[in-house]
Amino acid sequence: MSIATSLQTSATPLGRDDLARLVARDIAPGSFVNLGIGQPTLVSNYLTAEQDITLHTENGMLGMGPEAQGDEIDGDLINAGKIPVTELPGASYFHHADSFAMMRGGHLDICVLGAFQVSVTGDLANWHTGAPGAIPAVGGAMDLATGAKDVFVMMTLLTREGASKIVDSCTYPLTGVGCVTRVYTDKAVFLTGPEGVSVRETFGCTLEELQELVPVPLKAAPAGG
Amino acid sequence: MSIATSLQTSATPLGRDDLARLVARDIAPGSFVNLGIGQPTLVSNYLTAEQDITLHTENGMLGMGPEAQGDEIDGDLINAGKIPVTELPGASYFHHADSFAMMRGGHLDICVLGAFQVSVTGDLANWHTGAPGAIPAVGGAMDLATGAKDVFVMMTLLTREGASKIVDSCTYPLTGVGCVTRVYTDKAVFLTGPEGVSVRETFGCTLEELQELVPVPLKAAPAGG
Amino acid sequence: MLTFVDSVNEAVAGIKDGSTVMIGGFGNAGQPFELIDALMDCGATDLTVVNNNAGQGDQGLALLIKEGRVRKMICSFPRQSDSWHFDAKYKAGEIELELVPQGNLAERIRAAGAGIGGFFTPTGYGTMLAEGKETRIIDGRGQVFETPIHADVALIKALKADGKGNLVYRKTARNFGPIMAAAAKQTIVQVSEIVPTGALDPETVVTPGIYVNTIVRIPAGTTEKAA
Amino acid sequence: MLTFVDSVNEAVAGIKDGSTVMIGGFGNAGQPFELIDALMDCGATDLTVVNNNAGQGDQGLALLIKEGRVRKMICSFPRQSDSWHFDAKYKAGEIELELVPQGNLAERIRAAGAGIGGFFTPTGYGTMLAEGKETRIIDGRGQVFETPIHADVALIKALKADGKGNLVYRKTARNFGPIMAAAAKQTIVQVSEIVPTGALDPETVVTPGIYVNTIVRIPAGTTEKAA
Repeated sequence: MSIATSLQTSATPLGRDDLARLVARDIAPGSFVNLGIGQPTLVSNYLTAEQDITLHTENGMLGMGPEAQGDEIDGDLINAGKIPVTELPGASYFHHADSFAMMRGGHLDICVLGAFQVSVTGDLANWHTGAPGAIPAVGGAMDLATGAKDVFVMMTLLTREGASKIVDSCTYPLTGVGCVTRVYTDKAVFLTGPEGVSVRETFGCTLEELQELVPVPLKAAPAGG
Repeated sequence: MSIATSLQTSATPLGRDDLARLVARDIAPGSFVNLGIGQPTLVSNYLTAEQDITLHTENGMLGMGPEAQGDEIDGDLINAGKIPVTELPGASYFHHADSFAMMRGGHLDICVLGAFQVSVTGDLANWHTGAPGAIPAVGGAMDLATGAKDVFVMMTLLTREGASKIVDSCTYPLTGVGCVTRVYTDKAVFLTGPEGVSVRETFGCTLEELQELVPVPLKAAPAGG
Repeated sequence: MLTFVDSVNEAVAGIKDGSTVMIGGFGNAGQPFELIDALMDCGATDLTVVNNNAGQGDQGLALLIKEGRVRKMICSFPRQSDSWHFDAKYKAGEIELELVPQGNLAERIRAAGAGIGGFFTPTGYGTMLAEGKETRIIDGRGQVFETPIHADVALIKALKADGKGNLVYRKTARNFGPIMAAAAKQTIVQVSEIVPTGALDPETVVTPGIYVNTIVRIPAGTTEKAA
Repeated sequence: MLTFVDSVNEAVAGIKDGSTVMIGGFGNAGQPFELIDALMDCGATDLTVVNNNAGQGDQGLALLIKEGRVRKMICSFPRQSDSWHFDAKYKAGEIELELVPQGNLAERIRAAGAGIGGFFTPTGYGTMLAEGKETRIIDGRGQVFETPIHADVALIKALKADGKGNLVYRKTARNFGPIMAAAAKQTIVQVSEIVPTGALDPETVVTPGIYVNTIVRIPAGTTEKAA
């Protein structure tokens, strides 16, 4: 499998910020993007003005700017994570049904979400551990998962216990079926979908080394994937 | 049937304007009203400022004013009959789905429509003669018929051929089932609904004389109906 | 990707034969006359057209119908005093008609833009327009199942656009514009004015730029001919 | 009939035990804190509350829950770092939870206001939140049948109202306000400012007055305590 070596684009695993930079680089110019809450919001730090990306927040805004600082903080202007943000020129506000219609109607090019698990065919589990007694909370995750044209996941490849989050079939309760198209992890970028999983690049490991960590058969993605 | 005499409130049948005046008088203060197209729009001429009625037009406006005259005419400001109208203080504009959501969601107090036939239980036929070769056109009639809290009909009691338009069961294609609550005609005001038809008042005829024109059993409505 | 073009012909150049085309407007208000004329000129045929009406007089949509370019009309009110071209085609069996109550037309277009697979509504229940459709009783009311109306292209008219494609409309010319913009794969807008990004108050944007693909400016006044 | 009242207590006085109450807001933005406090004071109990969350900290909705006044929550995101009152009631089996994806929550509220009897959506298909619900495949996609959420009362916050009850909002504080106003039989609004009829541009009204029943003014600034 000599192709494996050529997949490696970094000598070390990627940190959260490097991963965010990579996702940002992969977003096509002019895209409309939702970055969910938590880790994926780091991506906004690496979007360039040239990319002209418009950010959507599901609580009713297009054209969201960076996190608000100091005097910019306005309790009426927050993102889906309830963090004060700013407004860019060309922004617009709309109510919750219009905002989710935008997501659910397939108008967003990309959403970026965290995950507990992603299956080889792109099933996503990111809302509920299913643990007895756990109080479930779903927010907008299911709408984003089924609504965006492309669903990117950002996560560490392994749990703290060392288990792969790329799985043959999710054991956690699903957020959406067959919805994830790409998974960005610290050790590799995976493409998922109806044809199963493939690896676009690896970070600090070869495909063979990656295969030892992941319990499903891996193959290199075709160039340009 | 001595009660019949007391029903008569006019010595002669009512003309279109008198009928419009009567409908206007019966609209409760503060109501939101849609007057459809054609004859019912005459009602707006008789609404008083004290009534504080807000008119809705289904092409996307609340707070419609009188027909535009002279310099007021603006091609971007028309009613459902495509006639230039004016805007009153406190008006608002919205798109077609929001406008019909307002109607269909039961928020309008009254709509006033014309009709070919109304059945004793309030079935309405006003959109299609069903004649072979006729090109059907429905517009917003079915939405108004099913959406408003009260549906009033304004029509002549008889066709040109002398047939009653109040019928046991509509022979023309229906617009809505059991939706009409009152029918204002030149000869009488009828109440319709699940309990059947009754007569609130007559114009230029007694209930007995009215009964001769209408092929369904009539009774006087309870006072206050 | 949003593009600003210099002519209506350029704006509609990508419309293919067999497309479903939504056309905004109610009466003359909000009708994109120039874009319809350009659709006429561009030659696309075998079209399904979604509009409240089915053309009036000898212009615009009526001409498209006269020339046999419209295979099917989806509308609420085809029959008007001056809908002679539609009437003739319809009576000759040369055009298909899907007659839709106006509120169902609006809600079905909205459903397409909002990703709704279908919905139940009381409108039309018990009438011939519900014949053959699924019905059910919900909370004691008869309701009819209606499906979304998607389109390949929407041709609409707005008052102003900014550099991000955000749109505002004018009075009752708003009508079908916002929902058609969201329901079509490709939304082409003629506006009276293009303003700098940032010039529209974000609170008052009616159609966010995400729903807009192509913008062409037709200065106000030049569009009055058809009114 | 629209009424302007002088106090939040007067505004909520008609709310009955057993009511379904929608409460606007997403995070603190758009939350009608004063109206929620008044609901607490008025004593109404056995409530079903519709809100995106299930209360935070020791105030507002969280207090209502703590005091056992909420029989059932319909929300998308009950669990938060400071949702301890809900958490305790839930674990004790003393509150019912209907967990709804946020987009379904919004669309179901919108459906209630729009007279839609129910709709199919891909959201939640194949997940435990669709268990027991009707599903069908539409255009190759699995979809779930969802029903409208109606309410007896909506408590919302807007920026300004005019004399006709027309409302405008501010930035992301708009969120659930407009759809809740349309979905409830009785809509009670706290605003920062009441302006004369005619002072709002008809193009920019977000909630037309037809959806509003009761208005109370809470001057801006006084509402900041909870932020």
